[in-house]
Formats: sequence, structure tokens, C-alpha cells
Amino acid sequence: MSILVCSDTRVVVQGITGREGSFHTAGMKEYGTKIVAGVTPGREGERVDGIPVYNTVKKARQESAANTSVIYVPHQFAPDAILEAADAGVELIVCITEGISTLDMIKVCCYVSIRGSRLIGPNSPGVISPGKTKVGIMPGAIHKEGSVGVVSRSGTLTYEVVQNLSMSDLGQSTCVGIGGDSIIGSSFVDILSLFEEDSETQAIVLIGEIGGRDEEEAAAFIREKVTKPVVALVAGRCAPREKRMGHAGAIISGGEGTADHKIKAFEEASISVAESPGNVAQILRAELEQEGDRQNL
Amino acid sequence: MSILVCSDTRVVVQGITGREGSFHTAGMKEYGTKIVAGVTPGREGERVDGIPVYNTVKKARQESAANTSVIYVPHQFAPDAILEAADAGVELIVCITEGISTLDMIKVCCYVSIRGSRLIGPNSPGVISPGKTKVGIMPGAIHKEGSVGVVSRSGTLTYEVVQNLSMSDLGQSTCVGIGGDSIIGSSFVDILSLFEEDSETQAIVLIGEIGGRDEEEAAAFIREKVTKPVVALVAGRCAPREKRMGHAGAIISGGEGTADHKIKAFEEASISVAESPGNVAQILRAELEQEGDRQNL
Amino acid sequence: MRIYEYQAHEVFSSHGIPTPQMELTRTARGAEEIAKRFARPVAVKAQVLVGGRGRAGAVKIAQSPDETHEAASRILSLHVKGERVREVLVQEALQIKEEYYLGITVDRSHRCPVVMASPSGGVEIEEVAKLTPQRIFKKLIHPLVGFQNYQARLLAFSLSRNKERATGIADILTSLFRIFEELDCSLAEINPLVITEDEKLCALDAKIVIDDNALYRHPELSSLGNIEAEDPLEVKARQRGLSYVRLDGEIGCIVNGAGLAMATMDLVKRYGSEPANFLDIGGGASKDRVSSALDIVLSDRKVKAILVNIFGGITRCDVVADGLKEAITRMKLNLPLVIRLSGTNEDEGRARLAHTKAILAGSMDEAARIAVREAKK
Amino acid sequence: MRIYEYQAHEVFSSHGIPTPQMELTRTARGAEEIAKRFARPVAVKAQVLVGGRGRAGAVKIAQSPDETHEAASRILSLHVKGERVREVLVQEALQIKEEYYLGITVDRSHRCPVVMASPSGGVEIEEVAKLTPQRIFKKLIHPLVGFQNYQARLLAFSLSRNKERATGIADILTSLFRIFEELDCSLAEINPLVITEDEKLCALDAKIVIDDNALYRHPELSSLGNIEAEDPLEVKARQRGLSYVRLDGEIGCIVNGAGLAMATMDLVKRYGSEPANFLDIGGGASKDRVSSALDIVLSDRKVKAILVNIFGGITRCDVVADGLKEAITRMKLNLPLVIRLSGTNEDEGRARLAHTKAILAGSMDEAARIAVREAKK
Repeated sequence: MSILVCSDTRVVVQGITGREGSFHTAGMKEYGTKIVAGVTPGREGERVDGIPVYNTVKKARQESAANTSVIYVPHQFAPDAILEAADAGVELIVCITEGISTLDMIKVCCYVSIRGSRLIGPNSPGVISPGKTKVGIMPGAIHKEGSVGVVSRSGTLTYEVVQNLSMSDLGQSTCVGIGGDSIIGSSFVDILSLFEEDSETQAIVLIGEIGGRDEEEAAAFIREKVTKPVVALVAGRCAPREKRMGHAGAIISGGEGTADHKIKAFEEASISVAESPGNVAQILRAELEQEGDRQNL
Repeated sequence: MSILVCSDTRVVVQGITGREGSFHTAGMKEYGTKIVAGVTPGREGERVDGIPVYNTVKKARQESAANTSVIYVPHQFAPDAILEAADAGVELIVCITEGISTLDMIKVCCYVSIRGSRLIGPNSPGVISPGKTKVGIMPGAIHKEGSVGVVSRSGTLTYEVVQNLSMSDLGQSTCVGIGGDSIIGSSFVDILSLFEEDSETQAIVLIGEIGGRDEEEAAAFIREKVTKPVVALVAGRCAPREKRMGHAGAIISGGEGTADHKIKAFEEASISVAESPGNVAQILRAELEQEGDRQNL
Repeated sequence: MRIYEYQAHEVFSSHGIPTPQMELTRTARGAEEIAKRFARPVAVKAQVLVGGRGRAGAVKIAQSPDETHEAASRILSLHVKGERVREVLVQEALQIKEEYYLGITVDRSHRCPVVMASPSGGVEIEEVAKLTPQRIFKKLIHPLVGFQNYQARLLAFSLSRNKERATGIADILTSLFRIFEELDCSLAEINPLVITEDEKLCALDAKIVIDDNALYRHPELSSLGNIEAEDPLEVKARQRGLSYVRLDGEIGCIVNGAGLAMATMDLVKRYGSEPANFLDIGGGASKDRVSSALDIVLSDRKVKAILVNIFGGITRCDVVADGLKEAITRMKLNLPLVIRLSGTNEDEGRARLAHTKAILAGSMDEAARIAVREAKK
Repeated sequence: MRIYEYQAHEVFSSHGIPTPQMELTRTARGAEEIAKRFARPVAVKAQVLVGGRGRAGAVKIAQSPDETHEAASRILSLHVKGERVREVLVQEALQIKEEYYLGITVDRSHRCPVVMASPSGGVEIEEVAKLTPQRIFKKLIHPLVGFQNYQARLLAFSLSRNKERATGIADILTSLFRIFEELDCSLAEINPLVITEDEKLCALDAKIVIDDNALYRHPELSSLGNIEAEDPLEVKARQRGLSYVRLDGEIGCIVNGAGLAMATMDLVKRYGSEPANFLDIGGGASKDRVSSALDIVLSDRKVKAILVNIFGGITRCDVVADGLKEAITRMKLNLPLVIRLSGTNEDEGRARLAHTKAILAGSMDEAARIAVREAKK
């Protein structure tokens, strides 16, 4: 088993008729993902790439039995789209949209958890279980089926690491982009606990960056609860304070959230920290061999 | 055991220095209730009837280990008072205050249930377990220790029925005034299920009135889940439609909420309905004898 | 508190909900003038706060100014469920293609607002609910996030698959919910919301009921009409802090507590008469309040006997007795007065009334029975 | 987006938070005039958008108009963390009895706003958090009910047991939270909130940071100052849809994606140099956007070598190559340009750059190493 998405994943695309939505729908379909429905209000009855479009997620669910939604609507409409998916009983909601306001996301996250759905993102590249299904915008070709779980706050940096893993013959069980914003539906800890329980996942790569305390909490969680080998990478060592580095999340305020602080937290939890994307695979390989030795004793 | 309140109940009085608060604090104390703290912002350090006053419920809880709160603050401040009690971890909150706005209560009830507290009221006369403790404004003397559970939406009508029961030697396990407003923290069904589980309660009296669907839901619940004898009384048979009869709850709009509709619901669920407060005891006595006969067969 | 239709239309209009052209008048002459200015068929609608004005003949379509005059004149002479018609609203009559229902109220069981929409507008929604419940679409509104666009769309697309029409309906629902929240409504309703022949949306009728418990937040509304304020006795009672509703029977009732008051009224009926009123003197009533209560009940000419039923908890029976005694003396009472006092200080109360002409009863059953008997004498 | 202190004070004042008497000026002469009018000691405070102005000597107390002139003149000649001081705020100096801290921000872990109060105001709150965390009181705010009075009281009574003072602090907290919500803040802070010798509350400093993602809801704020808008290159980059932050190093970086950009900068440092900037060209960049990026990086005189690191996902390497080639030709590039292209259409991209002077690297590690080496030549 992979986590979050697998070959039983049935996807409804919210915003399927938009530029982004239709482009990535084609990409997901090509990868083999079961796209079963799309939603754009007022466009019910149309088809995009052969996929039926509905006015509402509720109707789309009724007609297609979708269990996962991926959201490509513009930022002003994204909170409504997430709430709609949660209210319609969608189990997993992956929000690609970036630029959603923080106070909106606070309410949205609270509502989603009341409804019992799981939200990935916003500002996430998506989730992929290589060889099975891809729900998001990442390039499928760089991934390889395997047993490394990858969880990350960023997009292209993850691709870099994933490519490095694949080229080193370290395939992935699932790669999860939790999103670069300050308020996100699922944290590192949420995803780490899924990887820990997942029988297919044998090792974990965590890609963090400056800002917030998510990495520190992940380090504490790994020390307490994770038995599988973990390698961490933290971007932003030389990012200056009080400057915003692209992501809403990537700002350091006060003493908290520096890369050094995060790296120290990982090291204190005896977690290996890679110095650059290029040596993640190498460190992970060493960890796995050590782990193998330990098991052979 | 009684339900909701018993001799372990430790009460904090919110609004203890007010006219209502101080008056009823004396009454509760006299009845034997353990009043352990009071709250009035800015009056910390004072004493009312020997009871220490604190600025906040949090502090009062810390100092007194109160597990129950009773609220006598004016209606504009009551939502805040309920939220404060819930946030401070008070298990049972009894709100006597009447006149709280409906939309405020909607948010308050939702928050209280998220926090895991139980709310009785607002616009409730309170809760009493005769001989043990009284949390509210009802006259203690008319009650008698025993095994009849009483649940009601009104105040003096309940006293009338309770007096009638006590004079007929039908003592009460607990009497609960759930409140006369349209949005209340605990419904008939909530209290009925507690009575059903309570070993001390052998029979139940339910006192309803016009408005809403609470009695209809109670009737359905009793039919399905309640094994103990129940006698119902419904006030407002001759109340005209679209006229407001005092309580915020006591208005009939459209076809719903008439006394006849409610009485029919009880009768269809094979629940005895008393015609007036004066014959509740008599009907209940008959029910209990029948029940006894049945058990002797 | 219910406000008048024309006031609700003003609220709608200021929140961007399309309403028909309309004007208010107190005279048939005025109605005729309005119809002339509009230069088209009009609807003449009684402005009353009770429901059922349609069945009472208080809404009429008029094709011409003359017909308008006639209709207004007739309607202005009516009473609807006891409420005198003082004003009529003259509204342009539209060519109607479809009639929808939109309404927002509070769902007591789920403890949240509920937004309702139905394609069966123009009739009483309770009838639709009974006969074709599947034609009412409902959305419960979670207090955390309020009414969201997707919910408006969901309901709107249930009424019409036409995109423009659905978008218009969704916008109106959103405005209606804003009104519901801003004005602390217990009901905000459009019935019917019509689609005209030229495919325009318009709220033909407007109904707003405001939560009495929230009126303190809306001083701007206290000047608006009020059902309880219609009856002069009800106004007087309210001023004295009494909850009083005038009814059609002959037994004047004075009780402490709303539930007990209703149960007392039920008993009056059970013994073969009808209550003249609902009157709750509230908890811990003072001598003055009790005296005022008797005063008000006696001002109702229909009353043939008075029934006082007090269960003393916070209320003290001796105080009630003092108030009653004072009023009896002051007003030279010549109607039968049956009094039942129970609870706090009941003996003192009874003692104080011993030498008056009041009849003291031992229970509320007995009191009701005697009062009915006395009234029939 | 951070706004200036004086603007934040205006917001405070319009929401009923007591602020000192103050005026803004661009000249030492103006500052002197203001001090004369106030006729009392004043504080002269640089208006900059970066933190740490106190340590930079950009806040001074002046006892007289002459001293004010001198202080303003000195401050107006300063740069704070690279930001030139253009304006100073002249504020009445108060007799201070106590200094508190009040602040509201977003708690990422709990996914809700957090309201903080501390009796240790006037110093950096991060220091208090480190040294005496028990002196910071926090309340998490549930999004369902928002900031309630009881929470304001709870925090206020933690700062002072004096009823009047606590009530005043609670009111200010309530106003501050209203500002936080209405303006979509990521930070709203008063440090210090002072109690004056005559027992009055006053917000001496004011700090507001607005959530960039919510700016679309606040067109009224777009005219206000902005940290990124300070640097002309940053303004230019923003206009072209690029996320650019100028730094102090010598390697100009052009990357797609914020995380990858930071990782690239980290590598530059690891190989012994410093990045001249952060630059994220975003996803699916066009030829023009790429060309603009090179343009901007080259406008920074400190840059000695350029490092382009592209991982093509949605972004196509051939399009990036076209943009780079166009810019190279147009601008007659004479700096070392190291390019790493990987992912979508990487071969096509590399082919297009084959006959330019750009150095093509096989991995981002290699690219960073070469760029650093070239810059040192």
C-alpha cells in the first residue's frame, strides 16, 4: 500500500474547465490516474478530455463515486471549493491553488477537520504514488515505484530530490507536497504518521524550509514515534531574516524558524540531515544499509 | 445515582455579586449545594456569603476545583460567560439567564460541544437532585428524594408537577429544566438518555409545550430507546397560532409545533399523556403499578 | 418581532435583492393615484403583521386605477385575524413565468440556520412540506463558516439548470442570508420569488421576523411595526413588564410563568370555557406588577371571571396577595375573582385575602373549575 | 506587507486605541517645528519597514526643539538594514510608569490566531520568550467564536489586577483583534503599551503586517508603504511577476520555485561564496519572464557570475533556454553564466544554448561549484 492515493483513487477535478485545470487533468490522465468527474458551476453536461463536468461536487460524487478531489480554482474561490468538497464527503482534498488568505484557511482547516476529510495543501504540488496514480502537477516521469516516502513543503526542490532518488534506484511509495503556506491542512507530523504505518514505506525523506515550527515538531515526532530511517533536508540556510522568500511560509520572524534551528532539531533527534538535494540519496542509502545490518544482527 | 448533579457537584456561580446571583447563591447554599467559588470580573478577593470571588472562571476552577457552573449574568454577557466556562473545562454549565439571542446561542452551543462540556439552558430554572444538591432557582422545599426523573421546558409548571408528585409520595431522582428558548444546549432526548441509563431513576415525567419539534423527537426516542415508564404533559393546547406565549420557544408557526401534534406523537409512541398538571402523579402511579405487575408475571 | 411587508421590501432592496416598483398608502384615493402613475396593472396588498391575508381577501389584483380604488377601499375596511388594515401596498403586477420559494430560518434540532429553496413558490410552504416534501431543498448552515457560495449554487441549481437564472438565485440567497444575520432574524423569506416573462428575477413578497432577544442590538428597528404593539392593552402590558396576549375567551388569567400560564389556559378550556388572555407576570413579581396585571385584565370587556394562579418560587405569595388586594380595593372589583396561591409564603398570602370577596381555591384544577362556573352564572 | 508605524498608529487611532500626540515630517526643520508646537519632550523615530531601528540609533528622545532638530537631522541621514530613512515621526514623550506588550499573530501549529500579552513590554518579545517564557500569556482563538471578552479579561487580569487598568487593556486587546481581522493581518502588535504616571494607557509603538494573500481584498492598502517596494530592482521584478529579493553576495541566482531557489543559494554558500539575490521565476515561466529575470539580475552591480537552475516540470527547459539566449544576445553579456537545465525538454534546451558562451552544468551541485569558481576568477 501507498499512502493517501492508490489505484482505487477516483478523482474529481474542481476547476476542470480552467486553463490550469484542463492542462493538469490531461497530465494526470496520461499518468494513469482515474479522473472520474470535473466540476465547474454552470458547465454541467460538458466534457473535458472525455470527463463529464458537473455544477456541484455533490452531484459529481453521486454520479462518479469520486473519493478524492484536486482543486485548481483561482485563489478567491478556493476556500469555497475546499468547503464544498468537505461538505460533499470527499475523503481526500488536494488543493493546488496558491495565494489563499491565511484567515480564510484557518476557518477552512477547522471545518475540514470537523467534517472528517483530509486536506493536503493549499499551495501544494500534489500527491503521487508512482506507478499507481498522480493527483497534482508534478512531472510523473521523474518518479519511480519503490519504498521511500517523501514529504515536502516545496515543489521543484522535491522534484530535484525525487529525481536524485530515482536515479539512485531508490523508488518512492508516495510523495506528498504538504504545501508552502503558513496554514495547511496536513502537517509533516500528519504525513509522517501515515508513512510509519504504511507497510510499503521503508524509509522517509523529509524536505523542509525556513519559517514556522513544522520541522521542529516533525523532529520531535520522529524521535518518539517513527521507527523507519529518515533523512531530512532544510532549504534556506542563507536566507536573511525578515525577508520573504517567495512562499508565504518562507519568512523568518524573530528567532524562530531559521534553517539552523530546524537542522539542530533534527540532529538532536538523531536524524540525518543532507547538505544539498544532491546527497539525499547517498545518505539514505547509507541509512538503509545500516538498518539492514542492524536487522541482520 | 442521580443525573447531572449529585453530592460531588462543586459549583462556581458566574455573576455571584449580582442581585440574582447573590440571592440564589444563598438559596443553593441553604439547600446544601457545595458552592465553592464565584466569578465577577474585577471583584477578585471579595466574598459573597463567605464564598471567594474570582475575576475569571479559569482562576476559580484552579482554586476551587469546581466542576459545575451556574450562570446568572445579564443576557448581553451570558454568551461570553458560557464560552468562558466551557473554555475553562467546566463539565456542566447551567445557564439561568433568559433573553439570549438565537444566533449567539447557535455559535455558543457549537463551541460548547466542541469543548466537550454539557450545557443546560439557557432560560432554565436549573437542575436539582433532591436531598443532594440544587443548581438553579427552583424552590427546594417542594422536592422530595425518590426515583422519578423530571425533564421540562418550563419553570413554574414544573414546580406545579413536582409538588403534585411529592405530595403523592413520588420523589424525584433529578429534575432538569432544559430551558424555554429555541436554541438550548441539551434537548429532551439528551436528558432522556441519561435518565434511561441512571439506575436510580425508575420512571420519567416529561413536560413539554408548544413550539419546535423537541417533543416529537422525544416521543420517537422513547419508543426506540427508553424502557422506563414515561408520562408526558404538553402545555399550550389552546394557544393560538402565530402568537408568542412568553417563552421564545412557545410560538407556533405553520403546522408544526402545536400541542395537538405533540400529544399525538406521544400517544402514537404509546406514551401516556396527562391532561393537566394535577393528574400527572395519578397516571404515573398507575404506570408504575402496571410495570410492577408486568415484572411480577 | 415581525415587520411589515413594505419594510421588509425596503431591507431587501437596500441589500440588492430585486423588488417590484411599489408605494404605500393609507387611502383608496392614494392607491388610485399610485396605479395611475404606474400606468399598468397593480396588486393591492393589505399591510398586516398576521399571516393568511390572501385567504382573508386582503390581496387583490387591479387592472385599472378605478379597480385599484375599489380594491383598496375594500381592503382598507377589513380586519385580518383581528388586525385592522390601516395601509395598503400598491405594487406593479408582473407577467410571471415561474414562482420559487426561498426562506431562511433556525433549525432548532440541528441548532443552526437552515436555508430552504423550492420550485413550488407562491403557495404556503407548509403545504408544500406536507404534500411534496421532496420539492423543498434544504441546507444546514454551520456556524463556523456561515453560508458559502457553493451552498447558494447547490440550492440555485436545484431550482434551475439555467446558468444565468441559477446565478441570480444564488446571489439573492446570499443577500437574504446576509440580511438574516445582520438583522438577527428568526425568519427571512421570499415567497414567491418570480421569474418574469422577460426572464428577470423579482421578490414579489417579503417577510422578515426578528428575534426579540436580539432587538437590543438593533435600536433602529424599535420604531418599526410590531404585532404585540397593535393592541393597546398589549402595549400597556409591555410597558409594565408583563407578557400579555389578548385572546377571544371570557376567563381572564393571571399566572406566573409562561408554561404554567398555558397549562392554566388549557384547564379553563377543559372545564368548558375559553381564556380571555395569556398573562405571565414573570418571576419575583412586585406588588405593583401584580396590581397592573389585574388592571389590564379588567380592561378587557369580554372578561367575566378572573383566575389567578400563582406558584410561588422566587415569587412570594404574600406580595402577590398584597398587589391583588390593593387592586381590588382601588378598582371596586365586581367580577368573580378566583385565586390559587401555592408555594413560598402561601399561608401569609391566603391570610391577607381572607376578608376580601376573592374566592380562594386549593389547587389549580379547583381554581379553574370555579372560575368557569362563576363566569357562567 | 508591513506598513509604516505612523500608518499603523492611524489605524489604531481610528479603532479607538489611545495613541500619543504625533506628527510626521521629512525634514529636521519640520521636526523642530512640531516639537515647538507640542511644547514638551518628544521622541523622534525613523519610519522604516525593517526591524531593529532602536539598535541602529534611529529612535531618539529630545528634550527641546533644538535637540529635536539635531536628532531628526541625524536620523534622516541613516540607513537601517539597508533601508534609507526618509521620514521621522515626532511623538510626545510620556512619563511612563509601566510598559506592557500586546500582540496578535497566527499560530501555525494550532492553525488559529494567537493573542499574546506580557508585562515585559518595551523590549523585543523574542527575548522575553527566550529568557522568561512564563511572562508571556497566550490565548489561542477558535475561529468559530473569535476573540471573546472573557479572553480579553483573562489576559488583561494577567497583566494587572487593578480593575480599571485591566478593563482598559481588555478594550485595547478587543480593538487590536478587530484590526487584525478586518485588515487580514499576519501581525498586529503594540510594544510598548504604556501606563503613564497619570495612570493612562497609551500605545507608544504600532506594528501591523498584512497578509500578502489577502491584499486583493484591501485595495485601500495598496497605496501604503511596502518593504519590497523600497528597492527599485525589487519593484521592477514585482512588476514583471518575479519574486526577487536583493541580498549582499556576488552570485546572481535564477531559479524556478522558492524551495529550489533557497537550496541553490545554500549551495552557493557551501561552495564558498554568497548569493546576490533570491529569484523565483515561478511555474511555467514564459520566454519574456526568463529574459526579464536575467535583465534584473544583471542590473545588480555586485553580481560577478550568474547561476541559472531550472527543474522543468510545468516549466519547459526549451522555453527557458530561448529566453536566456534572447537576453544574452540583447544585453551583450560579459559575465560568466552557468546554466543547469533538468526535466521537461532538457535536451532541446541544452541544444539551443550550445553555441552561446553559457556554461552548461549537469547537476545543480556542479552548476553552483562552477559559478562560484568563475566568480572568483
